[in-house]
Amino acid sequence: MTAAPPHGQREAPSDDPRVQLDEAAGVFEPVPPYPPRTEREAEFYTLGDGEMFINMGPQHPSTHGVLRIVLKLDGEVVVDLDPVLGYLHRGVEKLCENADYHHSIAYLDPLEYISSLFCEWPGVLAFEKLLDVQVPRRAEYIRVLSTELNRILSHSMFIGWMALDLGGLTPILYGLIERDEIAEMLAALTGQRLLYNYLRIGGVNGDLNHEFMSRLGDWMSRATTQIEANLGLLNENEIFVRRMRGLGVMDRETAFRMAVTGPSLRATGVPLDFRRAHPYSVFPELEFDIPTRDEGDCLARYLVRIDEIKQSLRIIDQCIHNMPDGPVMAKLPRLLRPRPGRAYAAVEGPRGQYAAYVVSDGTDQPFRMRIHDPSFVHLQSVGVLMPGHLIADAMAVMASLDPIMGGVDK
Amino acid sequence: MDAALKRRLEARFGDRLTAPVYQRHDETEIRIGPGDVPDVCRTLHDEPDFQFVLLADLAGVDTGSVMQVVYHLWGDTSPDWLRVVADGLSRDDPRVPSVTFLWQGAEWMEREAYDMFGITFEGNRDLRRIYMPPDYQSFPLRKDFFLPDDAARSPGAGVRHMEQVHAPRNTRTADTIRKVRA
Amino acid sequence: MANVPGLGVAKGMALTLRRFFEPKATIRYPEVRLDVPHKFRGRLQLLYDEYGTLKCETCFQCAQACPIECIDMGGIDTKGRYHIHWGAPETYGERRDESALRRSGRPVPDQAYAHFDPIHPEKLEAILERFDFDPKMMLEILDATQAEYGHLPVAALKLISQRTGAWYAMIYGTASYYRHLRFEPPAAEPLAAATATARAGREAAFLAGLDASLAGPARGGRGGRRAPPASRA
Amino acid sequence: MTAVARSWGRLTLAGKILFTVIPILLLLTAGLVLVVVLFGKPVVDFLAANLWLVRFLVAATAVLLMSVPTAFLIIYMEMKVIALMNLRIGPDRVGPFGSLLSVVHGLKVLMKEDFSPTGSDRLVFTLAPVVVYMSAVMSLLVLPFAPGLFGADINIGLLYLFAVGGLTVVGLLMAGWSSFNKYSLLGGLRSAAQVVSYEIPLTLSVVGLLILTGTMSLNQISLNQAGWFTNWYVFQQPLGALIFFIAATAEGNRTPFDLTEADSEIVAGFATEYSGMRFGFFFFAEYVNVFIISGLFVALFLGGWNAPIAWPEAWAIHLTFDPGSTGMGLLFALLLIPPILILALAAPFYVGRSSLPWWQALIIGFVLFNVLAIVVVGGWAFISLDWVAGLLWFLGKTYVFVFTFVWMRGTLPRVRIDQLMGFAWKWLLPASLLNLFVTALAVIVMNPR
Amino acid sequence: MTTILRTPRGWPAILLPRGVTDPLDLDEARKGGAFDGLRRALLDLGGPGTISTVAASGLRGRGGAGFPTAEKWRAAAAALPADVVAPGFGSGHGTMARRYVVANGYGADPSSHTDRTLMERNPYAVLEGALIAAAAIGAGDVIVAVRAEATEAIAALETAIARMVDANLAGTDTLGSGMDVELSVRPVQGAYMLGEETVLLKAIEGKRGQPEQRPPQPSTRGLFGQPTVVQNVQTLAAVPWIVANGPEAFAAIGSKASPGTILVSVRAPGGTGVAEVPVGTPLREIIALAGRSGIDGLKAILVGGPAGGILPAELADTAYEFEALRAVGAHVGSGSVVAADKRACVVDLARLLTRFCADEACGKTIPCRIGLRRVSEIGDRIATGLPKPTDGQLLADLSADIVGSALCDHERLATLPFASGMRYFQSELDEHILRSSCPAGVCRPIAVAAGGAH
Repeated sequence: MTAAPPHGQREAPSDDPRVQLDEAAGVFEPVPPYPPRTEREAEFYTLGDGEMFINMGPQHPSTHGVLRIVLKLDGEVVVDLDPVLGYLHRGVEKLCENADYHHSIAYLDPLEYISSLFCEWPGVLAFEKLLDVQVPRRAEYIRVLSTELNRILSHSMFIGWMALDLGGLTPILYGLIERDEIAEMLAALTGQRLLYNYLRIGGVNGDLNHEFMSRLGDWMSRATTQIEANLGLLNENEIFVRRMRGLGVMDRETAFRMAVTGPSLRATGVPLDFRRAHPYSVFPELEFDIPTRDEGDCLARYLVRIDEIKQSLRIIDQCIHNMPDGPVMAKLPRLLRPRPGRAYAAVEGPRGQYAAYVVSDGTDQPFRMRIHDPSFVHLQSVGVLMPGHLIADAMAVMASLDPIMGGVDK
Repeated sequence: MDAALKRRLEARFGDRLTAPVYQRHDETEIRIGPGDVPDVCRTLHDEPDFQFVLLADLAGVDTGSVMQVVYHLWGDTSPDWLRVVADGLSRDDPRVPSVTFLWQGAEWMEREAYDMFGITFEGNRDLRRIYMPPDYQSFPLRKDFFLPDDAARSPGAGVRHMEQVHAPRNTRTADTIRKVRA
Repeated sequence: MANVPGLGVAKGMALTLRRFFEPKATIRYPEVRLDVPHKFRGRLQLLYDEYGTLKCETCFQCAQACPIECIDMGGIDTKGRYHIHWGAPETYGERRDESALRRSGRPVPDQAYAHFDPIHPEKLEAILERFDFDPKMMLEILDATQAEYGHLPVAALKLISQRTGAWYAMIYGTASYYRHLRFEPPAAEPLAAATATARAGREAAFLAGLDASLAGPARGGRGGRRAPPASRA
Repeated sequence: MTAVARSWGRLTLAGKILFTVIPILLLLTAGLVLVVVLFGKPVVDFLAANLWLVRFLVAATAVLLMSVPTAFLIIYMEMKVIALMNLRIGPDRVGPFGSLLSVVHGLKVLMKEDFSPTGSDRLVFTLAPVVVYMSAVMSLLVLPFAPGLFGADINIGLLYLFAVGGLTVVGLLMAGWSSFNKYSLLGGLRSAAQVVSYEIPLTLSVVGLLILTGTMSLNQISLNQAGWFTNWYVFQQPLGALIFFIAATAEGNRTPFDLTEADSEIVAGFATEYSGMRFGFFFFAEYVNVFIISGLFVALFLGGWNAPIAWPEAWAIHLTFDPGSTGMGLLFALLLIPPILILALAAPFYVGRSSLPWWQALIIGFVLFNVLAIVVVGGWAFISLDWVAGLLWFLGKTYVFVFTFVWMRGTLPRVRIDQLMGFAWKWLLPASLLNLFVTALAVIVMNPR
Repeated sequence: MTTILRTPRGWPAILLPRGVTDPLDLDEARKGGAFDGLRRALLDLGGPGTISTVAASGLRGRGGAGFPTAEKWRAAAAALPADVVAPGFGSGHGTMARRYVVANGYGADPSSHTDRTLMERNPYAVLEGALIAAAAIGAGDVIVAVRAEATEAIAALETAIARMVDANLAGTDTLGSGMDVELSVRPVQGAYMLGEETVLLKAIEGKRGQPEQRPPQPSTRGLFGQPTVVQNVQTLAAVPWIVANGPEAFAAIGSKASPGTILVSVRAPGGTGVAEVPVGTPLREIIALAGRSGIDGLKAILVGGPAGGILPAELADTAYEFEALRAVGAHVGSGSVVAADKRACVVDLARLLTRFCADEACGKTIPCRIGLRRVSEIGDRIATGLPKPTDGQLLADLSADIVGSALCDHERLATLPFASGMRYFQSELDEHILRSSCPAGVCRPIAVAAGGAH
């Protein structure tokens, strides 16, 4: 990248040594070529002795998408870091405010392409709150069933990524195999492999079909052993465990201060799961445990997710066995015009609390659609966890928080 | 709806609520002035009968006339979501004290609100644009920012497609035309 | 947690060695093709009704609903009128980029109507100027354009869409709905002529038919009525 | 025009070529014969006088030539084996089972643009891959592939190997420094720290063995392990073998110690800025190193070229057939045997399957004859030429270890840099010292002077 | 210019006053009492007063559905324009809030000329009524939608508007009352569906003319999302008379359920023309206006235009009035009454009408789009003598489906011809279907099948 600052008024002075260096060498210095905007930026971009900047991403093998982190290194030890977001920003909120209610569900979908159903769900819940819709119980059960499948999908991908960032090549492919089976299942149910635009206001789009149920039964019969076998590759592996244990420790105060939710919070010993703490859908009727760990390190986050997979399997089993009959869609007018009002809805996703805050002004478009994505919140706790670790561990820490950039840059 | 929470809230900050406590479904909403945000949040966070330890969400809202900052809190003292609405920020220069002293995790959410609405959070140590490029000028989620759809390079820039509901020959079309031509 | 050091590593190695001999999950794509699920929604296809006629009347409602404006169509609509379709398939990529650029508010290289026979836009510009680039006055704009050019060239429609900021699909839907608007130069080709007569004389034909039907078998003029049911789809 | 010109004009292209080439060849042959007849004696005397020179030149060329196919083979192994362990199929398009894919990679690497980044130190940047690759090839020179089949049998072969292997670090450091990229620099420094700190346990782990053998010539060490597999030093130096294996893994920058190009941390380490054939050199050198450390381990601890079991003299088959002795008969045999055997093998098919046309029967006969010939000649060579057997044994053992390295790569995650160093200094070094001490003690106790 | 049928002396002449030489002469019109109603509505009654007056008169829309006029006005007056609901909300940013009055002068039915005749003969009444409506609901815009073919009507309206503005009867500060209304004539053309009110609004907005889902009714969310009163020109033309002469006088005229007069375009073997008749006049008398020859030999009466019903001669005494007609399976519709005698074949007639409706379907609702085509194909089969035995049942089912899923009146009524035909002329239909012969001998192929009669 050349040194010519692309910004009109923020011209860097030509005697700026950085600019001269850039012009001389033509290399990219991660230092922005304009005066700092805040004190924080100023003190970050001034180097102490023996420190250097290294620019990680947006094209880096292990930044989970187009994330860019400017690391301030002392040797290989991360002193401080400054994540730079926005490479994937699509303005989903604005798009939703310009589409009608049904339409905006399709926009919520690609937020976290690994757990699309969890991105749809809070939006749909909020719309239903606005419209006072009563969702049929069968639809609720189908929602729980499909979303728990999606949770397993997401976690199995997480395991793969975790191992990949630690240099293991194989687990990611086992995870991909799991993911592919589940994706095929969900494709049979929802009609799409990745962006299932499946949840509808007042129900789901289409009932369970034979293809899905047969695939599901086939998979459930071997899922547990299969996942166990895949985990045998990592869980007891000394190298893996030694690297993960005691790494990126987050105590529960920090977790609450950083507004962390989901497995990362439960790994600090807080049994906070909105499926129990703030029940929605039919979760009060289902029985499952909330796995927690007290260490709060990367290994704990990893193990909590693994336990969650088992709990999800339990939930799916219950859903299959007491699936009620009845319609899967509530009766709704063709054109939705909720009364002016506000609604907030949150669900417990594979990464944490997915929430949506919708303001309606009586028209057929959401007046304000706020999407709360856990990846976004968790990614900033990297700034607390990374410093003091080596680069390799920085990668591990970020992988253990499992951010999806599609959700971070809304 | 948690009536006890409502009573507690009214008892604790009676006069500081700029509107009656509003409850619907599983949400309890209080409206306060932007000035009261820090100590109200501190009270809600610290005092034993509130204990709203988790900042579930922080959102900016542009109602077209005023700006709002909406905090969603969760605590195990109440089954409800507590929504704290800091109301009545002026659209010209919206300012509200930051809550990063309570929840450091609010930092990026406040940065996002600043990026999208131009709301200034006093006390946020790192209030920069977070999504938009640094040389970006306007605030996209404001209501007077129009989605530059197909009309981006047209004299009718800002006019959305025909589905937009407004009377013909209205004033805004005229001056957008003037703006673009100039 | 293995208490014997190296045991975990050994287990992992054993697992990979076992997997080494297990059947593989790969699908050799071009030779082996998975069949998509019944409910698969990723494929666009047009349906035929039980009479074998295409159910799509190119009413452009789907094109209007498409968020990324990637739907394109051409054919004969219910009114038996020919639709010129809006872009060649190879322009999809260009359209997508253009749309993305527009949404980002950046200026777009103006390649709006390169693929169609060009028009002299000055008159159209004047018309748009007269109507203040107002999408609300679309019908008047279209009338004036047709009066100007004798018909509605696609280039003109695209220019209108570009200037007024109205979606091409919506302008096209409007233009293709009203019977007095035509897309072909009058009597340019037989199809145009036929559609033109169909356009103009329908009400007259109805009246003639009514009179004839009232007049009964004695009088002639059954030609209009005896026309075999033209299947328009 | 003359008759010559006319007849020349009538010739086809092939004819013209033949008519031009054949005379030239004839002239050259005549000239050669003349030279040999005139000056043959002194030349032959010179070569016979210093045969080592010839041997060295031939060996160097051979090693240089075999390094690339070895790299190709191991790259293909890595791709295929890891794929199979990932429940994938891996390369299966180019060549049988995709075996030519690595060759295609090599060609692609050759065809890529070869650039050096702005601000880089051009000279060093260009030299670094050469250094790395040459060090790999040079260490191949002393590997004893088979009895009598090795580049050079220098009596300090082991020392030479470690020394030349150490050169790799210089190359990596040069690459990391000259790329003008922080990731490359980190990679280079990592490799320096890692290789330097693992040299010590590597060397110390072998010292015990040296005490036992009393020589540093790899050839001699292999000879010492002749006989039953119980003579292999792995049974006398188990700890040494283990330490050597681990240290060699780190030395060759293989998983779980491949920190120099840890792609998830520092993008590609020292090779970040490299492309084209320069990167290709790094790539080949890495896999040649894998081959070398495997072969070294085999030569040191697993009896080198020796078969695991020694044939008792009673079972030994002595083929008293010497092809040279048959003289002219050999020529006749070569002329007569193949057609006769082909016809003999083809006949039953032609007779038995009347539907089979005669030429297909002949093809079958030809194939069968070739198989038969290969078996017979190969078996004869295996039995009566010991270097063939030795080569087969050596390569077999070596590739078992190559497979092990690939297997580890497919299974294990990567260790952290501080864990790596701690392991080297806190565990391997004391263990190797212990091993040395115990060995020395044992030797003293066993045969006191 | 269509002929005006003379009506008996006793019948009231509200919409088409007798003995007008030049309908565009403003002074003559004012002598005849025009614009008294406007002045009264503006200066004395005010909005609510006007609405209550109209309500007292029991005036109902002449557009065919017969919806009470005052209800519409009340709803429109009560509904706030979109921007007042929430300042800055919605997508209408910074637009001035306004209501609209749209006078529907688009006579969709080619066989009836009532609307355009009214606008040619009595433009002032239409405009005055529109102004009164605007004053009653506080609208800022009055749009008169005329079909572009009706050039005389357009010319008449434009001259009328010009003269009214000169006389300060419209435009800014009308009659010193401070009311600013913008009168405009909007020529639209190109589709039969424009007769439907939401479609007309779409056309005025410049969109594809397809009906809207209701509710919301146009009176609350109509043109450009603002409250809009869409009235047939006849309805509006009746308003000034009501306001001027009082609701009681109006309520005295015509039937009790729906007082007043209505324009009918009669088409009978005797003659053709437009006449103003009191609502509730028996069909027999209406047909008689066009000459006695229409009555004798009367076989069927087609009431309500292309999407109308076919009534047998026995029902000729039915009162021409919304409920009565709806009871016997017809409707006022475009106000056309066509008398058919023995020479006409009902199946042929019905099939013709259905084909027209099918061709004119806008294509938004699939049952209407496809179903009507099927119905007309069945008609063709029946008429051309190749009917399937199940066609009767299929016809009934299709009609039920189409009506059930109807989005606008067009499709709701388009099946009436066959429905009423099957209802009243079952025997003739059976003749076609079972015996495959046409009693009237219209449908030729059947004649061939029957052995080449005539």
